[in-house]
Amino acid sequence: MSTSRLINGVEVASHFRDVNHQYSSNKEGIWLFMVTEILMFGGLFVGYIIFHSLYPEMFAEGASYLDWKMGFVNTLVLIFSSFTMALGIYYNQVGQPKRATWALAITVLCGAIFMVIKYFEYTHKFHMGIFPGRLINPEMMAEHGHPMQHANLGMYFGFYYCMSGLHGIHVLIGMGLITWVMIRNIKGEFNPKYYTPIEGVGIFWHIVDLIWIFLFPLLYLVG
Amino acid sequence: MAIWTLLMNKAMADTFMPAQGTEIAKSVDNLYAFLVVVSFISCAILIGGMIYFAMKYKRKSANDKTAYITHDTRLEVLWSVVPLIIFMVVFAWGWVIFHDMRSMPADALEIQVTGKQWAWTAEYKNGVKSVDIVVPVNRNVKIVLASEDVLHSFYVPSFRIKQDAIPGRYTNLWFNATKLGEFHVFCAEYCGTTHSGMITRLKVVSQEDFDKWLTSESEIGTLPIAERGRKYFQTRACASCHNVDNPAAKVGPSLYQLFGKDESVQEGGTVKVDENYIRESILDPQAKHVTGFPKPSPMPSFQGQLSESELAALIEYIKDLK
Amino acid sequence: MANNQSHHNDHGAHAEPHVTPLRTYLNVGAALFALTFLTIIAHVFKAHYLPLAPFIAFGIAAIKAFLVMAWFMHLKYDEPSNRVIFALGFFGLAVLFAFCVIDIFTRVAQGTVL
Amino acid sequence: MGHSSGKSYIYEEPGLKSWFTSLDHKRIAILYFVAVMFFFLVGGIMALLLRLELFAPNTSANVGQILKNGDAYNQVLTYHGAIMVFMVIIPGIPAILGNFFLPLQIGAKDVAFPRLNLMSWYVFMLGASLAVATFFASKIDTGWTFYTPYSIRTGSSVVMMVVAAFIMGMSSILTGLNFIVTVHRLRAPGMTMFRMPLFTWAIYSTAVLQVLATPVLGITLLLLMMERVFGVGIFDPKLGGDPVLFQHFFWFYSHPAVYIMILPAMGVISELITTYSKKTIFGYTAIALSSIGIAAVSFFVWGHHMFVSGQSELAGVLFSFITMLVGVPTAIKMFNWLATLYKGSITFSAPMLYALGFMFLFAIGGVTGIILAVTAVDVHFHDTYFVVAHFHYVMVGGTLMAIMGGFYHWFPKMFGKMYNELTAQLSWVFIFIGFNVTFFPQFILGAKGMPRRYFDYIPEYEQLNKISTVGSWLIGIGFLFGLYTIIRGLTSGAKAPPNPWGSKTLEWQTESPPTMHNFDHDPIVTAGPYEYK
Repeated sequence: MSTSRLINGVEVASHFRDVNHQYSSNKEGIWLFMVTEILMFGGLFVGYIIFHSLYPEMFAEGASYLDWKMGFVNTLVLIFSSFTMALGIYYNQVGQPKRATWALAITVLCGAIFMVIKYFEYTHKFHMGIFPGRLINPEMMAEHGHPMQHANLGMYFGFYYCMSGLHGIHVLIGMGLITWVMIRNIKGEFNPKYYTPIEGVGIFWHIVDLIWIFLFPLLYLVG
Repeated sequence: MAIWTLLMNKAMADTFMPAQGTEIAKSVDNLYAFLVVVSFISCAILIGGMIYFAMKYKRKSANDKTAYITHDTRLEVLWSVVPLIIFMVVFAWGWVIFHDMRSMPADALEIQVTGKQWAWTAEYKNGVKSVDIVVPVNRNVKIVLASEDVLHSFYVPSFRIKQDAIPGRYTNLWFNATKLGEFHVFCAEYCGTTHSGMITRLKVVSQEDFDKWLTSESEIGTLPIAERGRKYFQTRACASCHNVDNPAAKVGPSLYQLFGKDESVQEGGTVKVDENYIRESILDPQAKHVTGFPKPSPMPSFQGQLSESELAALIEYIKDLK
Repeated sequence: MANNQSHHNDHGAHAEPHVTPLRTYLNVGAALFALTFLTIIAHVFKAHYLPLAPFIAFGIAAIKAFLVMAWFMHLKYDEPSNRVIFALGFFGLAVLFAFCVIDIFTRVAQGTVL
Repeated sequence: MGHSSGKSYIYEEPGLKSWFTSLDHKRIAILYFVAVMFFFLVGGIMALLLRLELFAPNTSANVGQILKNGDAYNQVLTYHGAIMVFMVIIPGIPAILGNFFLPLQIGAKDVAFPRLNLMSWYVFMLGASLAVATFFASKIDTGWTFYTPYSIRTGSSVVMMVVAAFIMGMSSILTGLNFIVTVHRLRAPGMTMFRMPLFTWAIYSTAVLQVLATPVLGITLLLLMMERVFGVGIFDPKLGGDPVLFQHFFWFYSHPAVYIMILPAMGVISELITTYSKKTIFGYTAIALSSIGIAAVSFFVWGHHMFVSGQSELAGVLFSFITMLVGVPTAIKMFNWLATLYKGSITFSAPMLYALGFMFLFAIGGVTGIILAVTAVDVHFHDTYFVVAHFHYVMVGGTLMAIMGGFYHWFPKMFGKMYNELTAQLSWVFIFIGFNVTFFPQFILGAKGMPRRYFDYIPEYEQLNKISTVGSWLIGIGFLFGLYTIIRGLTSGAKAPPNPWGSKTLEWQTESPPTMHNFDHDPIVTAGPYEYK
């Protein structure tokens, strides 16, 4: 049964001995959760690499429809957001919650910019008839001057949409979580002794960044 | 030891295993016999020991003194290493036979076998298509497997061989039948409604009979049209869902004495079973559904898979079912 | 698992959070930006060293990932057990990858590779 | 022990609502218990239906078809498998007994994340409800393995079922995560890793598997869903994909899942054997480490489900080799239990009968597992009734026996009441005999070549199938006795003392049932768990 008491101004659940005990337990839980994220995305990576080596030309054709400049900008945006996320934790650690709030706000904003760029990438492809899997539309592609050259091109875009889509969902979830800790931060719930939720959300956000760091060369560059 | 496994093998093959149709079946059974004996001994030690201890050290009073034994490294090493050695032996033994199973002989007679929900079709080099798989005795036969729809698995229990048929790719297996006779071919990979009915015969005949059979099959074009229809009815596995000699329904309606009747259909009204209705039902099974049968119909469409002359022969055959 | 076992009942000795100086974050951020530019430069000139291109692209990505993990995610200062846990994820992935590859690239239509 | 200051966890807070919002690990365990019991009943009835259908071949004149057609059979088969795997055996021991006793055994007040614990129950119920809902939408017929491309083509509500399995997977991850942190961080003072009871060790190893394997199932199921909705083509040969890759992904989870099912059972057996022979466990360290060993090796063996799937020979041989290595820690456990009986003081109360029954059945399940791991032999046995018999010997003869045994063992602790020994033993007799009558003939059926998932069979298999079906009725009767025992125990069982069996582990050193806070005074541990000196 979980009740809690205050130790050094921090609420500590009764089954933990002290603040640090609670902190380190929570942190381990967060890391274990991150492991599941890595393994889930990993399945997609494994599939991608295998089919890439089975059908290199088809994957090259698919990658040629991707604009690396968009991916490049998005990489910078996401790296910057990771940086501001780290600052969000830092400013809480050193007791400057106002600055932390700003850092978190910028992080959410970067997430939004990332999604907007993704939106343009997606709609551009839809416009050209490039849909995932069997929905891909060769006639529309031909009309736009890009006749499809490999029969199973849909599979490349199956991977493309699944990977970037699942990543996009994580960005959205991350933005929601950051907004949540930002509001709690504005309410003054965090202090240098207690900021575990921000740190947890931060680790999640860095995972999102980490995955993109690999997705970018995988989808855009290694055609 | 060798003699003993041989004896075991014989005893087992007669009681617990299907007939041994190949040399590989015998070597598999040898290994299996060894495994059964070893398993039996280990179970006897474990279960026998358990029962013995349970009886001997049965609680006599609430204050029984028990021995305080925490561990014994020598014993524990013993029962780690001994099983490990046994495991390695059976692994290596299994590998040797497995390797043999997976190494396709170069001189084999090649037969293309295609799985389709829910029948196997064999196709020979000279173009003969057959539901029964007929092979000559004492000759290496290689089966090249393909599937038209979902996973199937080509399984001949008497030959101790099995291989999945995968759509979009060829897989293969080989055997050298040493026994004349008929053997079952099962589908061992779940494939839907009539998975359990996807059974065909594998006939092992003498080389002479095989050649005769192959020639007569290839002369099918000269047969009367309804006779040809009967052949196609078999090769297309229509019989796995439709009865032809009695009016009982299987998966689909019986075709016995069907021609010329009126059938009420779920789409409304009745339909007269004539040439065009049969044609439509073969090419587009979802067009009309006779009352009392599932909708959508589980029957696959044969659009583009039958030539006009094959279709005509089938219809002629169905007409003749009286 | 061995590493985790040494961790019982420590009263948070390792758990005291470490505060990374702002300077470090700036350096790491700058390095990540620089490496991203490097990726692009390498990509533009990849015609000159084509077979190596994927290795370079992923090599740079791996360095970036390391920077993010070590400093942004604080793994450098975290408890060793958490590092082991996170590494387990990548290890599991490597196993999945390795065996799938072993199967798919040793399939042959005829005979056997063994 | 003395009188407790607080009320038992059952009465601490009244009202049904307090149960559904409780963060107490013991109450959440009871929530799981009720849910799992229900699903077990449903899955069990389906099993009886399947066996009834197989009583005679469909051509048989006097016994007609029980199920309407092949489709109906395949659907019942799928739900039987999916329910028993995802909703009964996987959550069975960890979520019920693990939730209740893991914190107690290590002297903790609760699991590390009580809220997450409650959430995992709700997530589980959400997934389970969705899975049950498919039954009323369009019954799925893919088998619990969802093999492509059949699962892509079939016209049933696969997407919904896949989402359900994904959600239940999340629940399993949350439970595992919680237990890992609990074991790492919440042990009482003096409770070193190597003083933990073996049940806790087993649950801990299981938790590692749950966290590491389940995410891959998650992505596999998501991709299958995408395959049906968009036809992304990764597993669909028509679009250039590889159905065998699906099997790799699927079994990467589902083989470790087999150990998610059996490891906790082994943990239960270690507890039962020591308690009811009043003797310290033989080779504590070896058993503890073998749990971790089995968990670790289980990640490298999944391809033994695929020897004839079109996997390459090299992969098959590698997987076969590594599979042999799993046999070693399993053998160690079996022999160590056997050695524990030596010079003990053995009573044959119901839990011990289940433990001995486990050893009997698991020995057979184990050796047949080795037989199946031998490549050449498996070519013949793969996908036959031999496999069906083997995994039922492990899953039912192993896990279910352990669940029942563990449940009777801890019944006094969980509910503060004693069960009726006579009906519990009667239940065991029927289940044990019925089980062997049902499943032993299936080994022979498999050896004779009868493939699994068959709605109908050729006449030569009839005799053995008949015996098997009769056996299933005995099992059914056995479980009815079990149900009666539980209900009788709950309604009119005698009050249980704190430690009726004279067990040494920590959960017995507190009230029956425990108070909300588990222990009146935080325990300090000074010795190992099985000091029967």
